[in-house]
Amino acid sequence: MKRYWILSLLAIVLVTLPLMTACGEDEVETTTTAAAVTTTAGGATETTGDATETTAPAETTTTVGEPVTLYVGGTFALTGAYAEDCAAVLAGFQDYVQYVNDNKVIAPWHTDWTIPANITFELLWADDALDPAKTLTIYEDQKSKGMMVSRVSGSPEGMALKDLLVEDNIGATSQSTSPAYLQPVGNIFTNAPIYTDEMASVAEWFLESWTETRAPRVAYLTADSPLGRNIDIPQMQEYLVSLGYEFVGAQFVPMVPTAPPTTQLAWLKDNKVDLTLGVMVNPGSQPTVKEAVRLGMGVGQEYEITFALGNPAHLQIFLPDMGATGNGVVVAGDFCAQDADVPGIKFADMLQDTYRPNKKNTNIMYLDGVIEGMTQILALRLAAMEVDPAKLTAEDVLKKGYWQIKDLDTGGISVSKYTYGEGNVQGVDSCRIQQVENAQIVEKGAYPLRNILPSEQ
Amino acid sequence: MNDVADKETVLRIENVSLSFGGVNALSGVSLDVNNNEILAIIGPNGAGKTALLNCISGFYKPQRGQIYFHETKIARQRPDRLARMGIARTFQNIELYTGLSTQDNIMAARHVFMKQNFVDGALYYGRSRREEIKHRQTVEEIIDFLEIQSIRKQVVEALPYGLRKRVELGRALALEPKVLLLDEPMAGMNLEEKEDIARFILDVYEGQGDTYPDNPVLRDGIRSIILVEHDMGVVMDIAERIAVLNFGRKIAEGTPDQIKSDPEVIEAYLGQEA
Amino acid sequence: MLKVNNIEVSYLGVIRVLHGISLEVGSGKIVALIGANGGGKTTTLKAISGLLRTEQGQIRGGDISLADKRIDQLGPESIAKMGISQVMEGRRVLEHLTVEENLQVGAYRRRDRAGVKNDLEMVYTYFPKIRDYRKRVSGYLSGGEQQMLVIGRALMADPRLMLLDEPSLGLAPMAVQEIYEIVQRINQERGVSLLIVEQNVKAALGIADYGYVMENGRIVLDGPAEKLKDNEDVKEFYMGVSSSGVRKNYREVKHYRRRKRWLS
Amino acid sequence: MIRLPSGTYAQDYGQDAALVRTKANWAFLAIVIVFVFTIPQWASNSFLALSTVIGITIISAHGLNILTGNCGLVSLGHSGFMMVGGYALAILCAKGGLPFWLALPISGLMAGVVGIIFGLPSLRIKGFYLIMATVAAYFIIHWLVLQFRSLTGGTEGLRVPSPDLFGLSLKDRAHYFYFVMVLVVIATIVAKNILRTRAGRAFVAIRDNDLAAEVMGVNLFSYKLQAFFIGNVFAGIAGGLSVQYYLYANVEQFPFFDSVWLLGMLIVGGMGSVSGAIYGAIAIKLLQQLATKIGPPLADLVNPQAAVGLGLILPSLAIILFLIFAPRGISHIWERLRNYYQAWPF
Amino acid sequence: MTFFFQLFVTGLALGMMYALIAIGFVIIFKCSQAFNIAQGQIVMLGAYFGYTFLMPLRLPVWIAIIASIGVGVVMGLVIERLALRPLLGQPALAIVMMTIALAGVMDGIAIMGWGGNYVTYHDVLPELTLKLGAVSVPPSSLLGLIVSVIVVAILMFIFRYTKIGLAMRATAEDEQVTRSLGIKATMVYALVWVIACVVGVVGGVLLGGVSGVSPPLSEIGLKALAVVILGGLDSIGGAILAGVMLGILENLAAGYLDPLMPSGGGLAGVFPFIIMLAVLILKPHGLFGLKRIERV
Repeated sequence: MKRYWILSLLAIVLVTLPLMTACGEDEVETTTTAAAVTTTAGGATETTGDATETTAPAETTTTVGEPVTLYVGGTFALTGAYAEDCAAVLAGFQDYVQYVNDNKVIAPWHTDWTIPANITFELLWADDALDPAKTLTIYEDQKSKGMMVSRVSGSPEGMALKDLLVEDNIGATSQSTSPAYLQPVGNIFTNAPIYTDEMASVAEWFLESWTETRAPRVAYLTADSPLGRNIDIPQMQEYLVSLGYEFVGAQFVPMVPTAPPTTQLAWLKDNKVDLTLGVMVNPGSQPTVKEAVRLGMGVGQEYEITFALGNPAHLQIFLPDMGATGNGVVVAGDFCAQDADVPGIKFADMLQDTYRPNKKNTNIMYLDGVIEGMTQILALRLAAMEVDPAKLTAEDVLKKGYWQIKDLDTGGISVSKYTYGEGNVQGVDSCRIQQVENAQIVEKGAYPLRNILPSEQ
Repeated sequence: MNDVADKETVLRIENVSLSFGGVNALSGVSLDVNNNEILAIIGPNGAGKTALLNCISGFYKPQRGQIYFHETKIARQRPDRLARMGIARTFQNIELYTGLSTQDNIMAARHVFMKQNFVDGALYYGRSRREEIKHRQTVEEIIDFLEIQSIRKQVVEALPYGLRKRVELGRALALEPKVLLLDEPMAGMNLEEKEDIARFILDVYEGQGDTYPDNPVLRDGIRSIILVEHDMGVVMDIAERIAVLNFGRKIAEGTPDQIKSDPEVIEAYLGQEA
Repeated sequence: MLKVNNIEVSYLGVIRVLHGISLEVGSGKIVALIGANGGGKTTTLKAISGLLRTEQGQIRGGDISLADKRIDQLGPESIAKMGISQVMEGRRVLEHLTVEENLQVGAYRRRDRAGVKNDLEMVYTYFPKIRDYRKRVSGYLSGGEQQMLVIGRALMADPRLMLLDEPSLGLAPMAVQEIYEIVQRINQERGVSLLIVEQNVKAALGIADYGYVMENGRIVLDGPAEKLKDNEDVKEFYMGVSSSGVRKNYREVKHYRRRKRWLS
Repeated sequence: MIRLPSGTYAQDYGQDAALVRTKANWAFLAIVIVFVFTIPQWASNSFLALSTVIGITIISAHGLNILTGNCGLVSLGHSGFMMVGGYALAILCAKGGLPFWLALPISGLMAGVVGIIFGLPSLRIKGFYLIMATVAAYFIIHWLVLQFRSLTGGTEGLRVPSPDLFGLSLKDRAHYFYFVMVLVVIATIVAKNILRTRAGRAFVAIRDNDLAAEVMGVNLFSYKLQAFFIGNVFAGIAGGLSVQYYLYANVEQFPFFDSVWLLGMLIVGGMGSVSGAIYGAIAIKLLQQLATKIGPPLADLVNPQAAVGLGLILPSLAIILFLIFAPRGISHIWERLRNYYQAWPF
Repeated sequence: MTFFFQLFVTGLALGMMYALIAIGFVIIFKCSQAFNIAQGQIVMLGAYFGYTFLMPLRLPVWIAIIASIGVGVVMGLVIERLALRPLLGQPALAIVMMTIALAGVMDGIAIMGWGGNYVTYHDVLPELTLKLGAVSVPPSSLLGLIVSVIVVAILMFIFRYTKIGLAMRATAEDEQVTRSLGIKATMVYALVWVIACVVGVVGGVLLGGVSGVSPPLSEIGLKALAVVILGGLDSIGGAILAGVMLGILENLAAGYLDPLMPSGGGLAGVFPFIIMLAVLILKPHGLFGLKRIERV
């Protein structure tokens, strides 16, 4: 009997503990939000845990209104193939929010875009584990805490939230560029060109240096995942053909390969393909590219072929591991090289030096965290200038914030300046092409987005 | 006790042969099982007794030969179909529904008589409830007959061997069979338990008449029983007829007295003592 | 040699199956343990061989000793090492191993290669039938042959004491006779002590020196085999012979049964 | 076996077979139902969302319990069959324009039919072989969904219109919750009653001893397929409900590991017990929720992904502990406790 | 034709990898009737350890391999002692569930310990290149092939010709009997898990070298399970044959059928399962499995 008592106790604890955390959150908001990584203004307003009407003495004399805490953040997928990327995004978010709280300005190059001293930002985040069900719970949770902007981590999660976001009038940022966000247009604001447009840019760039008289042969070599399969649509094929390409077919590589994709590469060779287009062939793309080189395939190899990838197969991830093996690989995207000489990169380096001096995050997606944070805070700032910050609603932030964002400069991180508006959730208008040459990232230029998959207006 | 009147053939086994992996388990066995008799099948281990039972109950599909139940060909039929035709059996190594109680084990056998369809059952309204109660009545009578009332709600897994054998017999009875196949019902029992089982077998065979007026099988008895058993005492006492198998062949068939004195049987099976 | 002293055994900490069993097996003797089913005979054997532990059983009192060394606290492996070999009920051959491999498993603990080789020959001499099948997968042997194989396997461990659990179970009368003859020979020629648990009282007492009768977890009667064979109660309840000396007919068993119980 | 408090006697076989016997039972049931159906009144939105998800999971777990707990056919493909139901509903509603109330049962039936197809090998194969056949079923379904892009939207997934029940909009989260809970109650009653039907007895017979079942006249083939059908109808309805809840169908909504958690729920709750399926679903879902809750502080200590690791480890550990210490699950513990209390003060 | 041979050779190498992982399952199943679903996770953790030894710690390759074997031994002992031994004598389903739960725990550990990140160690393992005409054999696969052959040879020897091998086979048949004959069953079980974990970890180190490591790497375990089922649960030879067969067929399917599929294929991922299901319907015990000797 004793054993059963212990067991039942165990069972009761197992059941009640989460139950308590689950239903008690409205009442014990201070503690739970405090648990969520608080990035409050240095020293001054430690009591930010309280939701809206904190009566803690505002220390700064320049305060115009009551101190207000505004929440940014959203969900992050810290598991699966994107775990590392999302962790970097999170780091970027954390550092950027802290910077804004410390400096009350959007960015060093946007010093005129200041933040009222009474506003502090706090980051809310949770891991959705790439699970739409979880995303939904987290979303409700964050909404109940008063979050007026959000972010989504991936396409299925975004799709699960899309209608809710419209219904709740909440605008969300996302680095994920699902075409589905564009038709019908919702409230998910993306900051990267969608993959089809990136591939179109690559195709245009490739034609510029095509000297032979025959039509170049193009094929997809892409990840066997929702992300990778995004480009496999009729409009893309039509566009390639219209440019003068001969379309050969598609090859899909498992996201986690258990063997080098020799089969797929052999197929390309067999079909005399000149250019491949794809998204994130595999994480970092190394197994594929390395095997290609071994098979004598690539730029300047015995079998001449160009591998092109779309963001987020950033060359930066790929380069340290591959070095010269990766020579000739092309990536289309919007972010500059991590060592580029632009204000945005310097800003990011400064953030890292200031806020995580000993554990610098080297993933390029750190930049995305900074940019997404910047977009969210700018939206909040714009809205807060129109409406009393204490009475701000999500709808205000959407209509008076997001929709009014014009020419947000990312300090050169992104090739274009972001402009959003009603019915325009795609912030960028051009796409950057980079190529590996001598183990270095070389910029090849920017190409306007072709909107292969036009958004419904 | 024995109506000598009608000795109609119930089960006719014709020239049945069965082999697995090159080993002949049965070769050309023919045997008639009649109404109003207890037929015993004996023989050394591995002689094919269980294999024959398995052919009759549909577990093994004999390569050659045919088995007729009345006039129906039943060799190579599915076991469950045979069960519904009226052939029930018990196993050498008790095969009960280990996780269920005695009552549920026997109730499970009433399965074939239940008429309710799925929707009825899912809602459990009037008809299926009445039906359930009717079957419970039958099950209770069997429990009563086998004197296992005290273990009605006990899970069979934990029951002693002898009682489990009895539950298995009860379950076979609940099927209301016309032919009952018993595979070594007394193996591993002591004298007293053997006596009990022997009594139950005889009672089942004879029928209990008015003691259980509503239960056809207990009332009228099962008039054809096939018994595979090693205990010669039991076999000689309660069987009307005995068939002897050796190396998959039938080497003798006859009354207990004939078998007892058959030299081939003595040499192959009984040895000097019997 | 083996002394079981007043042991109590329970399963799962609750169900008591043995209530103070004491018995003794002399060196080179054959002892039969007979009694009703579920009476605890097999449990007694398992308590001796240590296999009880693998079935959540527990010795709660008393002790067991082999040649004055206590063994009731040891695991089955160590007990086997001390020279007790159990032949479990139900002919448990290692089905997919060949006959010879089965026998070699029996000799697993032994280090003397020559001895093992000799004993292999010896087993084949006792059981000439299985010699012909030495390379055959044992699962395909007949029941009698399997029983011979498991006895042979136990013999390969070169035991001082063998525990046989129902060697006649489910075997044809001929096979029973054959096995009992060989068991007796093994006892006489190799001096192995034997403790035999049997339902087949006639066969067991036929070769035993001494016998114990067990009921409901208690020893209710014991004595030299010759004497037990003549005991009226044993005759009536275990051998089916009525007091007049004639075997009872199963057909004559009445619906109400006269039950005599020792101790109850 | 339900043990009753002393003093409760069955007067006839009908009473003996009744599900709810005592006043205390009724009272307890009433409390639970009142508690559940007032959740939208007092609970936070996120708790409401969690409760809805738990409700959907319970329906699915009932299905797996019929298949695995009652019929003994272990399935690791259950989330695949949920996927079938989910996509069936999405296609019927989005492409076929069928009303929700009609599409939901059809999606259940679709999943059931697909279940039958993948159940076909079950007559000849058992145990591990069958487990792997169901794993194969999951991956094949997953692959097919991605292949038939024109129908399923491929990796993009499929958007579903807002649910509408005879003109009553279920878009409101609270309304949808009520709807799900009503279905949970129905599913529970059906699951409980199935056990007493002809089919239910056949299932249990097959689970405990398929050999004997066959000799007792149970048509193994037919009943195994029936088990696959019924179990997967539950899965299909759960899948449909979850798609309708997110207004979106995507393969990533039905990950392979969900099948594992569903089996885990049966272990933790008590294999073969209807109430066990409920306890198990609640326990595992709450544990996962707990992992998400304590993730952020842990993130600072370990790494940002810690919550995910914990989300895997906590429920797995619960399953391991239950397997070792209480293999019959919460429902058994609960029963023991109740008996203990009923026998008090003895 | 070159295309065909290229597919064939790549498939062969992949198949050997499957076989290597499958052997881990077979060993455990053969001796303790436990169906270890976590074998893929053992491989994945092995790859992570391989990474840790080779990259951050910069150990020489051979020391890293030995260290990995050490990890495998410890892993095997811990799993057997803490998770499997308490379940001795429980029904098969309980053991399956245990290994499934172990898979969850191990996935969790990989995420907690390494952040679930995708990590690589490309140029560390020795490169062996082999070219057969126009067909080239992937170097990492060649290494896998060699290691697989060695491991299989060692295991075959142990099983056939050693006493401990006999003990393992005997325990596989009937634990109680072997215990009563003086064989320590718990020792056999521990040994079996150790062997399986070592095989898994070594396989993981090799595999990680090919493709990098991230938690989903464990999914290869499910494919290897299909191999095991196909080969018959308890046949090492069957696992190898089935592994090679599936590897080749999977590759050929991806090469020739994928382009015909409505949505680009991706057949490689499911093909082993499709074949497995088809074979199961025709031959319920796999292609090479022992048919259990059944006596009703």
